This record gives sequence, C-alpha cells and structure tokens, in this order.
Amino acid sequence: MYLLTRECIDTKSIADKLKKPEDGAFVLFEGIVRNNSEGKSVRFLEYDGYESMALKKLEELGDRARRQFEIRDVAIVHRLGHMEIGECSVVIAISSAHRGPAFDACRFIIDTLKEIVPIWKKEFYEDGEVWIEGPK
Amino acid sequence: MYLLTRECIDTKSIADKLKKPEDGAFVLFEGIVRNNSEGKSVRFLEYDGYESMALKKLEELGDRARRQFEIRDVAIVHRLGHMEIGECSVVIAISSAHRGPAFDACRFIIDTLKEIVPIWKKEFYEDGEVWIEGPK
Amino acid sequence: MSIRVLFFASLADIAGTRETSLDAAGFPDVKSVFEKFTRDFPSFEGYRSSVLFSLNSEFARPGTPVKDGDEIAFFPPVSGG
Amino acid sequence: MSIRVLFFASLADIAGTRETSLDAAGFPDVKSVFEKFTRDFPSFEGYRSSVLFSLNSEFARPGTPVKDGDEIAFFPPVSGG
Repeated sequence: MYLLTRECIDTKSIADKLKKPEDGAFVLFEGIVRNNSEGKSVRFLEYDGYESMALKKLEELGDRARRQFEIRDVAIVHRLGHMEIGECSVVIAISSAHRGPAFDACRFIIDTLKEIVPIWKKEFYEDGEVWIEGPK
Repeated sequence: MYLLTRECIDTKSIADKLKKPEDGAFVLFEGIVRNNSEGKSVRFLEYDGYESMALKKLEELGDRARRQFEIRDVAIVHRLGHMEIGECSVVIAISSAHRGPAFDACRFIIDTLKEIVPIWKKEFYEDGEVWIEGPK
Repeated sequence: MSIRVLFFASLADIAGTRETSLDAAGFPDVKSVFEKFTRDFPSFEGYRSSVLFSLNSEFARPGTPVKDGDEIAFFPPVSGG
Repeated sequence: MSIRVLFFASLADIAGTRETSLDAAGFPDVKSVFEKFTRDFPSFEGYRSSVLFSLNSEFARPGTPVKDGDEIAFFPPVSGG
C-alpha cells in the first residue's frame, strides 16, 4: 500500500489491513511533527511534493525492500500539506514472519525515503518560515 | 509504561499516551501470534509468566534502554494467557527526537526481552501442545 | 518462616504445582533446593543443564545462598516476546 | 508539443509558479533548460550545485537529452519523512 494523502494518517487502519495470519512481527515507524528544530520553536509544517514522482518512488522503495529483506508486506503513507505539532507526516509499516528483516526493511525505507522521494518540508516559526533542503 | 495484561493489547492507546510534542520519531514493534511454527500449523498459544519478576525485568529493560540510547520514553506491554492467531503478544513502543536511537532501542528491548524476561510460550497444534523453551 | 518455591512452564507441569514451600534448614543454597526437587520429581533431571534459577526475582547462580523468607523459582529458558 | 517544466519548494517560490512550458527547439538536454530559467530567474544561480533534475519522473543528469512531450522538474534536495 503506497499513498500520498492530505488527511490525518490513520495508522491503525494501515496496520489492520497489512497484518495476515502468517505474520509474526510487525514494525512501524511514524515521523511526527516536532515542536522544535535545531533550537528553533516550530509552530507548524507544510509539506510539498512532486506527487506523481513521489508515489512512483514510494512504490520502487517498497519493491526494493521486499526484494532485499525477507518481509511479507509493506505500507508507506506520506502526508502532504499543512501539519500541526504532534501529527504524523509519514508512516512506514512492515509485516513479516520474523522481526530482524522487518526492522531492517523499515529503517532502510525511511532512510532512503529521506534521500530520494521528492517531498519538501517547510518549517513555520514565530518569526518566519524556511524551506528545509536535504535530509537532517 | 510497563504492563502485563490478560486482555487484548490496545496499541493505539499506548501510542497516544507515549507521544509528546517534542518527539519527532515513534517506533513500534508488535509480536503477533503466527499460524505456523517451524513447519507446524499452530491453533493458538498460551503464555505463562513469573509475573512479579517479569514486570521487574521489563522495568529494568526500559531503564537500560533509556540510559543506553537517546530516546525520550518507552512502553513495554506483554500479554499473558490464551491468544488467538493474529493477536498481539507483545508491544514495544519508543518515542524520541530522532529515529536512529528509537530503532536501536526498540530492537535492543525485544532481543533482550526474549533472553531475560521470565515468560514462556506454549504452542497448541492439531495433535498436541508443546512448551517452547528458549528464544527461536 | 520458610522458603517459597515456584515452578513455571514445563517444570510446573512436572511438579504438578506452581508453588510449594520448604523449611530452610538443610538447604544452604539454590542448588541444594533444586537437588531436593530432582529427587521428588525425577524428570527434573532432564533440565539440569538448562534450568534457570531466580532468588527474590533476580537471576541466581546454583551457589547463591538461601535463607528463611526467600522466594526461589525454577524455570526453563524463557520464550516470551 | 512542448516540454512541461515543473518547479518545487524554494524553486517554485523563486519562479513564482509550479509549472510552465517551453518549445523544445534549442533545448537539447536538461541542463540547457535549467540555464534558460537561470537567465529568467537569477536566484536559480544559488541552486546550481545542489539542484536536482528529473525527466518524466526519473532522476536525470544535466546531459540527459530532452524531446517534445517530456516533463522536466527542478527541485532542491528533498526533505520529506
């Protein structure tokens, strides 16, 4: 399951859809909007995306993870648009028979997503706003 | 939050309680009751625990993880008693500013839990039942 | 006062109970208590190399001394998670 | 037919638009299109060493050839997740 959405991400529904009776392990990563960034207080975020390319890259990432690690299924959901502190910008969920490959795949996907998926974050502070360029 | 319970584990409520505005990453592991084990079809499981010692060990594990990794908070919930296929036997949740330590801590906790926390799994098959002894 | 002794998992099945107690006299250490139950329940023999001991909810060695009021547990290698 | 050109994040702010189009004539490769917009929008100069190119939703090199009907995008290093 690969999705870009402008709504709140419903992690529970992603998890429920992903799990099957042959799975023994489920690993989940959520990126959350923090109230601070490199010492500055953050009011909220906006994410912009090159949607058609980003979706294609999410699919390629999931396919690569399934070839590279012994996992059964993957879900990657990234939110775009305005996000408040504490809301979830990205969810990566992995189901597999065993936990080792699930952890490895989840980490591979979030690390690589931050390098190659064309999505950009803009941080809004009390005194202005800045596009973040490159992973940090 | 450290808990042994005989009820279904409510992952969403654990996650909601754990997250704070200063967190940027949330990593979750769920151990799920699989329908098979080393080639045998599994009907259901039962977990037995030395409850007072197990709870103490969960607390020690969480404290160790918080000293060893740069995370903000930990929840470890293990279920005991009868569990059906697809149900969740253990949930480990980590919230932190950054994802690296959250993944490392989550994996450390589940790996170590499987070595030192006095809980035992009994697998029920079509033709009998077996106590599992040692991690596998 | 006496020693409280707990068994878990397959050891509880063999002993037919999860809990019993014992007069501490004559049992200087954890191992001597295990030996007593190995005489009571010969199937405990099969666990000699793998059994784990705890004393008052801490992992213990065979030579760990025991005294009145202690809680000892015997169990197989753990398999939670 | 023409080339569709997309800008994202700070490059869209500088260009004042997310999308424009261009007659392909005289633009043999991705880099020549970027140079054209660097003339239109001098602030693009600051992105010369970091800008990423894509051609039809695949990362592209400066020398990747372009033709009528292609979709090119220019954007800063990504920061999703």
